[in-house]
Amino acid sequence: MKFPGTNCDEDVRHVLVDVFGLEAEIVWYKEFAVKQWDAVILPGGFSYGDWLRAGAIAARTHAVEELAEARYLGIPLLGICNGFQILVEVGLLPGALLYNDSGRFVCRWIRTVVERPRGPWLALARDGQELDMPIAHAEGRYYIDEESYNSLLLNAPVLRYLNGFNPNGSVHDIAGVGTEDGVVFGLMPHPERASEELLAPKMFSPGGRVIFESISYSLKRGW
Amino acid sequence: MPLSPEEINEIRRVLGREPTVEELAMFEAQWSEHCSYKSSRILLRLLPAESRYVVVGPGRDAPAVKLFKDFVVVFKIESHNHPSAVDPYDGAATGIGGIVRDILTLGAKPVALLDMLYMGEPVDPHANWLIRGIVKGISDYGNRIGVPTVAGDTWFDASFNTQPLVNVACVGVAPLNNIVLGSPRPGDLIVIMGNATGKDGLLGSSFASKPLAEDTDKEIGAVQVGDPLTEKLLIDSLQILVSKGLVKYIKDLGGGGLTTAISETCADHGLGAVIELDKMHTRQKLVPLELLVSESQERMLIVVEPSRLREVEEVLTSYDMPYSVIGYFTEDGLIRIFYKGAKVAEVPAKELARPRAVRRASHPPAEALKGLKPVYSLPQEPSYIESLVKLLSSPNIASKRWVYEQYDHEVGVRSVIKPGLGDAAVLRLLDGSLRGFAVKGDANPRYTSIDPFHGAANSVAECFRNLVAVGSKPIAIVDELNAGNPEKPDHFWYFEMMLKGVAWMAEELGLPVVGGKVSFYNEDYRGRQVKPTTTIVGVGRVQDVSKAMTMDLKEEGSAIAVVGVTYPELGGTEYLYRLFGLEEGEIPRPRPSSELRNAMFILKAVGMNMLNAVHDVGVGGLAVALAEMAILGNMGIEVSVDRIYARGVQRIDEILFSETQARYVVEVKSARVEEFKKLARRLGVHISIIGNVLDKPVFTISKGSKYILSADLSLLRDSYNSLERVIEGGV
Amino acid sequence: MSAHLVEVIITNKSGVRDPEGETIHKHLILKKGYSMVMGVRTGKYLLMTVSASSAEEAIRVVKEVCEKLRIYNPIVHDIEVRLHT
Amino acid sequence: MSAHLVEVIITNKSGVRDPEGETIHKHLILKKGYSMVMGVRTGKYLLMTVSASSAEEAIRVVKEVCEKLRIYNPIVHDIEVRLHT
Ligand SMILES: Nc1ncnc2c1ncn2[C@@H]1O[C@H](COP(=O)(O)OP(=O)(O)O)[C@@H](O)[C@H]1O
Ligand SMILES: [Mg+2]
Repeated sequence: MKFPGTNCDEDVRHVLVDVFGLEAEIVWYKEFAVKQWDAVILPGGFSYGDWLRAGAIAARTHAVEELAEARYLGIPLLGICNGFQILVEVGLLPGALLYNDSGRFVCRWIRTVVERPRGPWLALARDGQELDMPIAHAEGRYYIDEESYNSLLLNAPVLRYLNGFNPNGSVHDIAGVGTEDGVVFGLMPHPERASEELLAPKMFSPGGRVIFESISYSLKRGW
Repeated sequence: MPLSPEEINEIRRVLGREPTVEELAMFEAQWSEHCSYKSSRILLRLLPAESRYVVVGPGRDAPAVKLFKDFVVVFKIESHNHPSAVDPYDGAATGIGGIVRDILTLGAKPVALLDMLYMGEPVDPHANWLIRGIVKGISDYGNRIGVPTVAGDTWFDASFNTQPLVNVACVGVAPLNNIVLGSPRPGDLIVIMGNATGKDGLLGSSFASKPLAEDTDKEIGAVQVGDPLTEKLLIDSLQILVSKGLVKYIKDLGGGGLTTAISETCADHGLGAVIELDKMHTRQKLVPLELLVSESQERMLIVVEPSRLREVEEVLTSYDMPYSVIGYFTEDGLIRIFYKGAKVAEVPAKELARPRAVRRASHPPAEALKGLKPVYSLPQEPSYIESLVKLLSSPNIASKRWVYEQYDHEVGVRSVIKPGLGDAAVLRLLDGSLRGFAVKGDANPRYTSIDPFHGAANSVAECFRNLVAVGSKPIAIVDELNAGNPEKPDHFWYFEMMLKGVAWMAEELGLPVVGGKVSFYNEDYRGRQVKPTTTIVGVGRVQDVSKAMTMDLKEEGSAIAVVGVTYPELGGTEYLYRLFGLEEGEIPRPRPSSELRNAMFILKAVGMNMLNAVHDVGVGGLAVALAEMAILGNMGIEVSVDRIYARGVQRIDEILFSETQARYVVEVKSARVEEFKKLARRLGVHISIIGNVLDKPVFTISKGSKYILSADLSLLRDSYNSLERVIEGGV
Repeated sequence: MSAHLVEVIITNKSGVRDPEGETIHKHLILKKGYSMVMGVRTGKYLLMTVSASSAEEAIRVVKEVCEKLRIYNPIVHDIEVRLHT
Repeated sequence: MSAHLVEVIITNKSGVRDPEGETIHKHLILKKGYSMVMGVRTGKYLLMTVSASSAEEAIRVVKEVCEKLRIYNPIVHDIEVRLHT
């Protein structure tokens, strides 16, 4: 799903189509209709310039409001970076994403670890598997109050920055969170930038692959 | 800059009558230095611009060069020095916006940005504020439009404390058959798309064509706020219009606004135009004069055949892109401007677009002699470790991570070699092949201020070497000449010498200068010029991006070799400045034939897969190059100075810190050393195998049987990573 | 109907950190010796021009806009809506 | 000495564009039908706690801090410094 200012749409399509052989299309938000799709990805970028708050304006569009229906139908939803910010803003995922601790945009490779993988996006990931990916964001500091954390995330799939890799001050080192069934998942790192060996710097490996392999596997098995 | 009395007479002659106020404003905007190149045009003809790869040379908004037989790169450089001095955040941001729109004019897809920043010292509070603002401006704009900022150059010097140089470049790619090379024809429609025109940016070009006013507060009209969201929509909707073949010709509205866009398009194609100003979509009520010269950002002019207008409108509407159809082209070469039915201007396009060139007086100031002064009596050599640590922590050498991590350098999934690890960035085309290109920008303000001719030549050579070091074949460059006041002969001399230096070296290296930009009046309100600076951005061809080279050491036991001869050339070096406070002396000599020979050798060795790492030797000399390779690879080294091939040196610091050109340091796979030597002999290249890579974190240099420098890698790394501390904690 | 200027101020809730404010305070203000400044909080400011029959009505509209369109995020933000004077 | 709360509001000067405000207005507020909102301008908000002998003194200090430390850019921005009530 593409909004004014989305800029990772072509990257995600490249990875889905050219790297993993799936069928995928970029859909302009005005033309989006839930029922046509087996799975929906909200890619990264700066929808509406990140103005007001990252994801805040896109979250109020008709297209995103329709996603509540996708949720109802059990259609897998993935939000990457700005897509994650949108899912959080519209309330499909818990918490909030605040300005980085450093006050600056930051783009670098980091290492994360998966906990309680489950659902279509993490079907093939192992519990405790380490995933390397780059981040690139200014508003990625995940925030959730303790009570919600305990009630919503202790049993849900989460992605955490490995010790020493938290780039933004997120609470509990959270890099990504899902619904308890894992059908909706959102993360700040960019799996599409970490799906080809060629793009991974020497000390890192392309950790985003498992997400696309998982959705491919899940869809083929008729998710 | 207001028109001179001679220019006003010239206008009367052209029109055969008194000009209207609108006509005067049009001439003033178009004949400004920024738009017309009147002071530089004659000299710019010295630059070699031809090669068999050039598809579109200088003259259009951006040049196009064949990267492969079916693919072109479109790239261009731009400065936003004056706006960035008064409003660093928006000034730098709108610089990015402007350069991207140049690339859009050929219908190419922008895939990379570069920023070459020459700024004040981080410890100076005002300079520090400028530094943060400039980098944040580039970050916020570049990131939002989804074009990765993949490379650049950063330099800090007190002469830029109040007037920084903000040079930005953009690279676009397109299949050869897709670029928009058509010509407008009489009857074709003129459509303006993008932001509504407003009072913002009235006469920005004339602002850039004069010195900074002491009271910059009055320059409010020159303050422009970037709107990256609209820019992104421009990029996206133009890609669609181009892919559907709906536009014949594209031009950006930059300096000089509508006037420049119309007059240049008409003049280039022998056409005239009829424009109805009241059709323009505007942000507020504007008088005709304002509509003609406003430089509101994020606007483009497209030329559409009447029969395709409806399809164009559909695309623009679906992208929420405001537009207006404001007129059409005619055959007669006259630009006629109407406002609510009344004619407000009628001007011949050719004469408006091309004012008479001015020959400026030029002579060297006495200060220029400092570049001829040999460095013959230096104090005793300080300790080598102290020198190395001081150099690595010099903001000019230290890692620029604080800068480039603020930029999204990965969006587009093309960035194979990202900032920090290679001498140039390497991007793939993403067309299903492994083909790609390398790109880098370079300057050395100290060299060009001491010796503008040789300094500028060295900028070309350094850019060339950086492209070679990653394993690419350089194919073309663009240049940005940042100079002082052209009306002052001793400022203009620097400009003239820099330009001649670029022309000479480009010719020698066989690199066409396919485009460029000139920025004058880079002086503070007291009339002191900043260090005159020549920035070069070059593009190289990469056949297989998976074989591109980085500079980090990789394998224990492999050999370290220096390629090229070292001369005692300490004049103008970072060493001389950081250790002794001197900025003088003969700067390192440009050595074009060695550059060519050594580059050929490196490219062969890379092609034969002999090397693990390549790094060119630049600012800081050999010792710094070695340290960077060790720090980035997190591996130690053990080398000896005895074996370094050098001529005429008397002191060890001349070996370690000389910035002699045409040199590289390489890591040779241990099993390939003999082949490597043989290749060097065959190509007549001087190489010296000087030591080995270790797997423990120590950095040692010996002479004879003695260590002359031995350090823990962590100490060197700490110095190399000091820039963030200096900028964030410096105030 | 007349035009009213209504201010909206969005700040982080007291439990939610404000690194920007901390940085301005610590790295800029205190470093320059202004120790009488004891703390800095940052926020976002919006000024809306509203056509309404009265000031109260204008404020009511803005409050509604803020709630319904999530101009602020109640999970992390406090909001203040008031007439500009 | 007592603690005073001083507000600083930094907005673009009236001649200078504000794409953020324009976007919020056009793509959020008008799209959701609140056409009585005629315009939105955005700005930055700072709330400083200042220890000073009087409110006037606190305001003077904050004004000085904003000027001297370039908290805003006088070429682009308007600034308003006032007591928080
Ligand atoms: N302003 C900048 N923006 C982006 N990247 C930068 C900038 N300055 C330096 N870099 C990157 O940092 C690395 C080192 O740059 P530099 O010191 O200029 O190398 P060299 O000495 O080989 O020219 C390169 O990858 C370069 O592209
Ligand atoms: Mg280099």
